[in-house]
Amino acid sequence: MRGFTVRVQAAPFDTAAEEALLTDGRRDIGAVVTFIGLCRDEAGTLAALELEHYPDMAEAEIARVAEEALARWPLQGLTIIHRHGVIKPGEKIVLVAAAARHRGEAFAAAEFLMDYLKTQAPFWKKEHRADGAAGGWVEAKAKDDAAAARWRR
Amino acid sequence: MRGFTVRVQAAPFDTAAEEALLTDGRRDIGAVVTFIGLCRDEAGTLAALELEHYPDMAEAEIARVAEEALARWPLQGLTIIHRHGVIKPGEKIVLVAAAARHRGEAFAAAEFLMDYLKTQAPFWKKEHRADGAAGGWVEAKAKDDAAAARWRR
Amino acid sequence: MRVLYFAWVRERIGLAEEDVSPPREVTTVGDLIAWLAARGEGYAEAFARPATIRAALDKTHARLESSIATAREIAFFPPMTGG
Amino acid sequence: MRVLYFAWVRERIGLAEEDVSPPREVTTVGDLIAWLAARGEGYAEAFARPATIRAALDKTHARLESSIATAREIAFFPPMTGG
Repeated sequence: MRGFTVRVQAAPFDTAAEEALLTDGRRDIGAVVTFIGLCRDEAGTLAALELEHYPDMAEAEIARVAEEALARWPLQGLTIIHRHGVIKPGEKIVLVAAAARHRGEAFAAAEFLMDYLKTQAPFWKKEHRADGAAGGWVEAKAKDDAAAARWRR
Repeated sequence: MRGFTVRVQAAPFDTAAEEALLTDGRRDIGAVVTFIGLCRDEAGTLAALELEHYPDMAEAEIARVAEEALARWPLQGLTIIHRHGVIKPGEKIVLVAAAARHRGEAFAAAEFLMDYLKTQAPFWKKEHRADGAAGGWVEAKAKDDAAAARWRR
Repeated sequence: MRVLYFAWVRERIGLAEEDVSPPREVTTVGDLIAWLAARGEGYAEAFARPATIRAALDKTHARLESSIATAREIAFFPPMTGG
Repeated sequence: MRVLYFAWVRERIGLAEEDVSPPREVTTVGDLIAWLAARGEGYAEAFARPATIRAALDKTHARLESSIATAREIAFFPPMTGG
């Protein structure tokens, strides 16, 4: 393993470029699992999501979760990017890309990371409604807590 | 759901282009999980993999497995590409990209599809060794059978 | 001691951050929440249901019973909804 | 009846495909394997361990006990190793 990449940014990201950074020139990687989370328009009712975050803690917390993934699975590369600010429907919010020799490890690490990011990374989503009415803060889901809990040992 | 894409081809594929075909213009997709399987050089001992396949049955069997994934999970898009012919270390062999509203469905479908492709799609890998010695056919792994078995209901 | 607020905690209090000087008997995150909640209407509203409040001490997740003795920066926020 | 061979089944038999006309008592995939195995050394080697042989009838996975009565194309191959 050669470390990992964590970026918290307002700008969009390029999935293909991130995948290339993980795999170009490598001949020892057998599997890459890439997760992309996108903003949905909720059947036309959502104009945008505004993602507030806690600068520095966001990077630190994602790095902590990344270290935990690396301790659990023999990964050969790992990139995590999380955007903040105003994000429109159809735009990408988050990317997790895990490279490993075998697919099971790459799948498990990517799913673990997403479950932990959802519940542990200091980001909060506020909805901007398409009809101009005041949007609310997205509520944390019990389902996400349950998803994170299944990884606890 | 708007159907799915299955391609069996000798030519390389472009992950970014496939992802764009799945998501461009869509505002209802929340999660895309992309799996890429690559040829490993096995610590320098492997010169290439040669993938033999059963034409027509390969497409039909992958389509059958895709239909099964669509029956199990509410996917919003699905692309499966499997290459045949001579593939060098570092090159991509297979792509599975599953789009859904929520991440759990996209992760489960992509992993299910890979487990089934490994054991049900008519492809056979032969190793070409770097030292020029005769390479053998890759043996099916009990681990892959076990991975596929866990999806049986 | 620097205190930061995020999301609806920030909106209810009407501040993103402030310096506070709680009395010596305020030793834990939970104590600080109770002390802050008494500072005014917005604070009371923000901290009305402590179970929905998460806290971080110097950018690390903390619990209600965590000691704030050595913390320079304390943040309060709702359950996270990133990803 | 068209028979196709893949991977090491093909290599051992030395043919990728051929037309065969088994006698009427050959009614299942398993029967056909036994009948083919008696055709020569390469066949015997290819079919020496039936547990390692997979079959498809008209491009659909089949079992040893599947009837070949209506099949136009039968394929034999080792366990698959794609993906």
